[in-house]
Amino acid sequence: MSQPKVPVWVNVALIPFINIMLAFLVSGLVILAIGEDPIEAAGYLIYGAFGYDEGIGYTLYYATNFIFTGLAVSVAFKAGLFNIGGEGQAYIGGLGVGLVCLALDKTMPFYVIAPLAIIGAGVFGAAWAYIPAYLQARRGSHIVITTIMFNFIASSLMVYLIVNWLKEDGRMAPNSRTFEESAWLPYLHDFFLPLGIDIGSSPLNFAFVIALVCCVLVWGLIWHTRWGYQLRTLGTSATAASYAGIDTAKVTIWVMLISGGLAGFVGINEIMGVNHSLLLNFTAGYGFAGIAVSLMGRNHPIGIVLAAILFGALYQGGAELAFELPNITPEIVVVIQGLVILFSGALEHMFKDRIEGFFIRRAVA
Amino acid sequence: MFETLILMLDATLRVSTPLILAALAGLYAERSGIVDIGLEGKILGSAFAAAAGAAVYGSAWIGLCFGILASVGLAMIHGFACITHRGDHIVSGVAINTVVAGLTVTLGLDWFSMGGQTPALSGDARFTDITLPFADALASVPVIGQIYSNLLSGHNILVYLAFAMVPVTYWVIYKTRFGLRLRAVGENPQAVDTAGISVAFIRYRALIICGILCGIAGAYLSTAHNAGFLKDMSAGKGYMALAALIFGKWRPVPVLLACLLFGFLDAVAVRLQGVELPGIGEVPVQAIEVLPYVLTVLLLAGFIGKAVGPKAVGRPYVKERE
Amino acid sequence: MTNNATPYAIELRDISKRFGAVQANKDICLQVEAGTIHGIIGENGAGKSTLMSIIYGFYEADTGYIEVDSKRVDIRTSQDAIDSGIGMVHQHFMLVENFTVLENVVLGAEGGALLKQGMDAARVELQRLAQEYSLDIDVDAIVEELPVGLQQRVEILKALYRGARILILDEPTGVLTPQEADHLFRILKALKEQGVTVLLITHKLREILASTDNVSVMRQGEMVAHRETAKTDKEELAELMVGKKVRLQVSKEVAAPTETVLSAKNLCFVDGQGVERLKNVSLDLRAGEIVGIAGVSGNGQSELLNVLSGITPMTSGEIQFGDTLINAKAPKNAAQMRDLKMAHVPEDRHKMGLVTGFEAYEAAVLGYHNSDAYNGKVLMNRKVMVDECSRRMAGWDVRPPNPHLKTANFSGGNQQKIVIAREVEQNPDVLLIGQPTRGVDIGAIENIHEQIVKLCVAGKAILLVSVELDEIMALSDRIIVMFDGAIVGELDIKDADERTLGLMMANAYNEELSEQALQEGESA
Amino acid sequence: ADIKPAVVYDQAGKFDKSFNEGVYNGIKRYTADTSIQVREFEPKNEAQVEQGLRRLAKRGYSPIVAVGFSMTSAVEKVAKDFPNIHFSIIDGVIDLPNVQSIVFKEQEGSFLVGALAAMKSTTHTVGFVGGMDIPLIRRFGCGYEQGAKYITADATVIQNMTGSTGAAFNDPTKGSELAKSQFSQGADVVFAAAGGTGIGVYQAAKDSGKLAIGVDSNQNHIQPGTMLTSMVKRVDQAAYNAYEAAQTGTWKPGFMVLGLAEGGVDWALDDNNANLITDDMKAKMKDISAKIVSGDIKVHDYMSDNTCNY
Ligand SMILES: Nc1ncnc2c1ncn2[C@@H]1O[C@H](COP(=O)(O)OP(=O)(O)OP(=O)(O)O)[C@@H](O)[C@H]1O
Ligand SMILES: Nc1ncnc2c1ncn2[C@@H]1O[C@H](COP(=O)(O)OP(=O)(O)OP(=O)(O)O)[C@@H](O)[C@H]1O
Ligand SMILES: [Mg+2]
Ligand SMILES: [Mg+2]
Repeated sequence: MSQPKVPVWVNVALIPFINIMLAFLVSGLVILAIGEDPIEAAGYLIYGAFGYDEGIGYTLYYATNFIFTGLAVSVAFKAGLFNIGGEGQAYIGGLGVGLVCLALDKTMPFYVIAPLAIIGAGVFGAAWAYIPAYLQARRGSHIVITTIMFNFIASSLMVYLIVNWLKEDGRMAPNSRTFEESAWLPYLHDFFLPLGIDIGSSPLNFAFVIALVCCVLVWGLIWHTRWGYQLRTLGTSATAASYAGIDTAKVTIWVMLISGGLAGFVGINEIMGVNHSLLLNFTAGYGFAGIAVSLMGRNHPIGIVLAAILFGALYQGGAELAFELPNITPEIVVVIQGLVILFSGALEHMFKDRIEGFFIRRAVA
Repeated sequence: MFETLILMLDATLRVSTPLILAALAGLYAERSGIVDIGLEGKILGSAFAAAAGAAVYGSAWIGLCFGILASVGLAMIHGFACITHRGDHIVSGVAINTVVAGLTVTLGLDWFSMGGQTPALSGDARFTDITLPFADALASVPVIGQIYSNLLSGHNILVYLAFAMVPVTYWVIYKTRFGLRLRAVGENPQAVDTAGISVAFIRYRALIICGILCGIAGAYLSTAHNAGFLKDMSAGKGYMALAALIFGKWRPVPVLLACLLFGFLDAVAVRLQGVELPGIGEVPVQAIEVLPYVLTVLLLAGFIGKAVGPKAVGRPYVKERE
Repeated sequence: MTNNATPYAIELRDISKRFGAVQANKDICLQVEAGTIHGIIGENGAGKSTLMSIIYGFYEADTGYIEVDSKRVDIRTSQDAIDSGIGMVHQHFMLVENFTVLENVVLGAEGGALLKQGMDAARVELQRLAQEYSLDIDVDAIVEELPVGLQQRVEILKALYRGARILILDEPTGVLTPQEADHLFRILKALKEQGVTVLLITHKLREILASTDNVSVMRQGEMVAHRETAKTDKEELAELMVGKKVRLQVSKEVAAPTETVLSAKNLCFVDGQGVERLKNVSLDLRAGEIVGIAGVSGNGQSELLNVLSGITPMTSGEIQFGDTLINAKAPKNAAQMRDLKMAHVPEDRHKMGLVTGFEAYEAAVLGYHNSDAYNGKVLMNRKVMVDECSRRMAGWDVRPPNPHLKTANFSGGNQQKIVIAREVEQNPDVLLIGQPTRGVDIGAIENIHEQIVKLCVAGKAILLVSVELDEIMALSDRIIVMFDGAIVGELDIKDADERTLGLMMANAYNEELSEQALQEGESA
Repeated sequence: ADIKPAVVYDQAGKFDKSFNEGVYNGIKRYTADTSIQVREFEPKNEAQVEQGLRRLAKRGYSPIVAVGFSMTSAVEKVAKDFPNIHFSIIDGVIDLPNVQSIVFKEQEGSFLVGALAAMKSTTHTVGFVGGMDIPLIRRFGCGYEQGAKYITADATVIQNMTGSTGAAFNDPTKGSELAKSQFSQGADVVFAAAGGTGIGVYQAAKDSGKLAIGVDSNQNHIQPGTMLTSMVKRVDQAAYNAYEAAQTGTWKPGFMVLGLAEGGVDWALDDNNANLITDDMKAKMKDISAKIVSGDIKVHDYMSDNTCNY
């Protein structure tokens, strides 16, 4: 019996659209409840995110983080693993970047530091994912719980390291010293200005390009290599994987290494691209937002880029909104983010089943 | 030395109270097969609602009711997603935590214009400490009297409630019809369904209990332990309760012990800040802070015992595949 | 109870049920006389379990209604069914494994908000039932520690404890030895004498003929015939079941096996729970023969296949495969075994043989995905995979021949062909085949059987595992019987008959032999 | 002149009951006095600090008051890009021609409240609960200790820091636990220099019947009867002055160090704590104040050498 098929656009476009609209609708109600006009709010939000060069720059800068964490969550998800530890992996990834920059910025030129810092981000992020991955693969401990625990451990570790070892003497804020410019990732506006293109001054930097490259690499990896084949097999059926002679423990571990590495790349954007020093809490929830991004983006790199831009727009537009309407805090964006996770993740079947049912019935009739 | 110990244990009781409540809440949920990573969000939501209610109506009890209502409401959203719509439990929990983190601040700012905080509570708007009978009279009796009057007496009612919930939970889980069904539904929901019992109804009831307990935990934070709501005031307590739940292997008494251990570590960490220990030197507070998480990971990895949860936990109960 | 206006205990009227695109039951009508044993037969997937689950309130019918004792009843939940005196023993047991027998029995019938009284009362009642129907059991035993036969007993007790007057048994003998099955049928007879109506679902014609009063036949979701058991026979029922005349025998030459290609010695396997699943299993496979493994499912056959194919590492023992020696110290995983030219058609194609989310061409390289043929330096060569898949689909008559269709969307037989084609086309020396025709419709069965025979003729060594004795007997040259993880007997096909195999499967053959010898000695 | 003033609070938000709220009060007062609206911005993360500053600068807001040391690097960057906009940073030091850096001699105010605490203490033990463990907060602690010892030479001063991150300024639960632990060690007056964490300290003091000292703003009203006094740091005044100076054209860049003499720090006496303070104490305080202003009492600044050796 071949089953009647649901048109592709339903799954790829219609259902995510309905979910996000629902999230917006409920957020609109919240805004209404606090006595502001949702339409006006949406106007500020859209203007802030896309209305001017600098705004777009900020949107894409935030999107860079979301691409990294979104990819991180989705790579693991493709292999059937829920990596909820992106936050901690990003944090430790930033440590990797920071250590490389602090060690080399005085002595080495940019083209030596940059690749090493990128490797540092990946290796540190991956290392932080390795332990939960190892424990899941070899000792059967549940990766969701262990990665949550590792988020807390990462945050304590970073406090300890930064406060006790890396903080610059005499500085109040718990930051390392600011890196020399040789360890700064170029801003895109600095890159474009000599070409006669003014894109406004924003933190958007070269990490965005790295993020896009990662998307292509992840896409190729998942759908066009034997490793991708193995991880997709494992993600759909663990028994089929062991039948196929796939070393599931090994796949689990390296998938988590890739996932952790991708999350760690947030450090490139934040530490090397924007803050130019190692500081506390620069991950600011991007790791958790990665869950929403990968859900929205249906675990496909293109979807993830789009979802990341959407979330970047929410962050940037949300700041603009809070700036224009002081009654609204930027936390409204966190509410929207949560609602997106709720509707397109937890409640995905609510509409999906009905809509698909509708199309199946139409196909049958 | 003995007095210090008493005071440390006294602090332990205060700090572990929300953990105990939340971990027991998680116990009901997970024993029924629902993973509840949203404990954190429920605590936070209830802390906010309780403080808001107490601030507006000037009564801690009214605040408590608000807190419980908010928390049960969140639990019902979790149920709606996970039970009715077979959603992923983890995703639903993350969603709830995220929404609450944003919503409490947004509403708080609008209602109280204090940057997301609630007004400071005082008087009847807070749960105040209760002195047990004869506590003052016995205070001078060495050891026993000190334990009684300094350690056991002088907590607010929610602390006693939390500890009372442990035997109550034990009784409910192991000695009642509801408990039998609850345990069964977390192990094999099909068996329960074919025995003529509604899986969904049991799970919803478990989540309501979970909501109530988290509600009390949240109200404790904002109206008893503290005097008002602060943004993100749950500060990971929900996750730590989850860790305690696993550490206690989903059984009431071991869970209590795990909570006390974690609470004790917290109380120690507060007091060890910057203190030189003889022979060890200064222990970084962070090292003590992470101990509960590290211990739980070690347990999960099977290095100290083995944690095996209810068999059907986290798996949506699907009767008909469409 | 009203006096018997009609003698029917239960009547179904126009019951229909659809799961998504599958019409599992269509306009089903059925009348079951009170106090009889009524059989329902049908192939895998005919809709038997679905229908029974509707009676038991587990599923709700889309249309139609049910009458119990001539009164229309509204059964929406299992509780409604229980209230109407219906009990059911499910195909897959519905027991809470880490509960005691007593807890399982009282679950849902606790008799009060507190457990104590209910449990005490149940203890007494279970004792009574045990005596009445010879259903002895230790009520304080933990269910997962009981053998399957006893677990089934718990299910029956559960139903009786709830006062079931109508008892549904869904394929109760699938997990039992013929001798255990006989015991079950004796119990059913006793129940019938007490006035209980029994609905017995199976696809084993033998059991139907031996123990039922009436029989109904289902095919593809429809009820196609009702017969009085006494007035029908095996051939008629088989034909009704599959809708055409079936040839129960495969035409097969006597094998001419040549050299030994695989030889396993003292294989042992202990699972994660510390249970010994394989006990000193030794066997040889020779080129050009089919060796059948018979046994009730769950007696180590799956583990044997998994160990031989490298999916699970053995605990001890060794396998000599061609020039390679494999043992616990030098294990080979499934991929390495494939490299040594071993192919494996797994028992469960959904969970193992295929990845249901993959397109056919992807599933068609499962296990061989690392082979140079499908890979460039870094990327996989999609074109090669698709072309090869198309070619195989044409050769094996897979329908529809679309390499881009999701594997989930092929029918069972076609899925099985995709799996068998994949394994066979690698030209292996040894082929392990588990349950080749499970869930496959009859047309495809013939086809698959022919292909297996062809391979044997082509000189492959084939190990066939099946719970269908008929299949084993039709295909094998040699039959090995497994019980409780060990080999308990081996027969050449010309010495094999159902009775002997049945006794061996229950590990009762040797006892019977010695008993016979004893009797003979006495009489002499 | 017409000015477009603005303020950027730090991440604790303008209702932290102490530091930011002090600035907020100054701004409220300024708006009430001049009916000039001040544009306020509360950032939620690192990136938004800089973004907010930039946005305000772009729209021509000046002067922009930045609240707190954590804003230093962001202000530095943005000030470089907008040389025509005036920035005033409180508690931070930036050497740029368009930035005014306002810092306080917290040690002097802390000395005063330390002295008062010691006068009030019956156990000769007083406590100090700091927020985040940074030199700035140690400066409070050091001054406090010095003040206490000035009155009672053998006084015990128990010092605890809440933590080592920004969160330490907003953790009342921990504040209350620390206070309780200090009470159990005999302290009967506790000074909290810990932002929002102080709320928990004051609550604990009230619950245990001890005394507490507030910080930054006048916090005497939070727990009347429990609050012995507050070490006021006139950040409100600093903000007020910055706007006022800009309005009158007298705003100038450079460092401003506000001590007791300049009215930048003080101890608070109002109705809420009047009956805790005897006339004798008042007189003594007055005397100490005068001595500090005159230089007879030299209060050690922790940050001058990162030690508390006086
Ligand atoms: N819960 C379900 N969701 C979707 N489809 C189902 C479900 N249960 C059964 N089916 C489908 O309905 C059809 C009838 O299945 P059913 O289990 O009733 O067959 P059966 O006769 O009991 O077969 P078997 O002999 O294998 O037990 C099959 O095609 C099956 O795949
Ligand atoms: N240097 C000054 N320049 C202008 N006005 C001043 C100055 N010092 C005090 N004032 C005025 O005197 C009034 C009383 O000052 P006081 O210290 O009581 O402030 P307050 O309203 O209690 O603030 P807070 O709540 O921060 O303590 C203030 O409202 C202020 O307008
Ligand atoms: Mg069936
Ligand atoms: Mg005042």
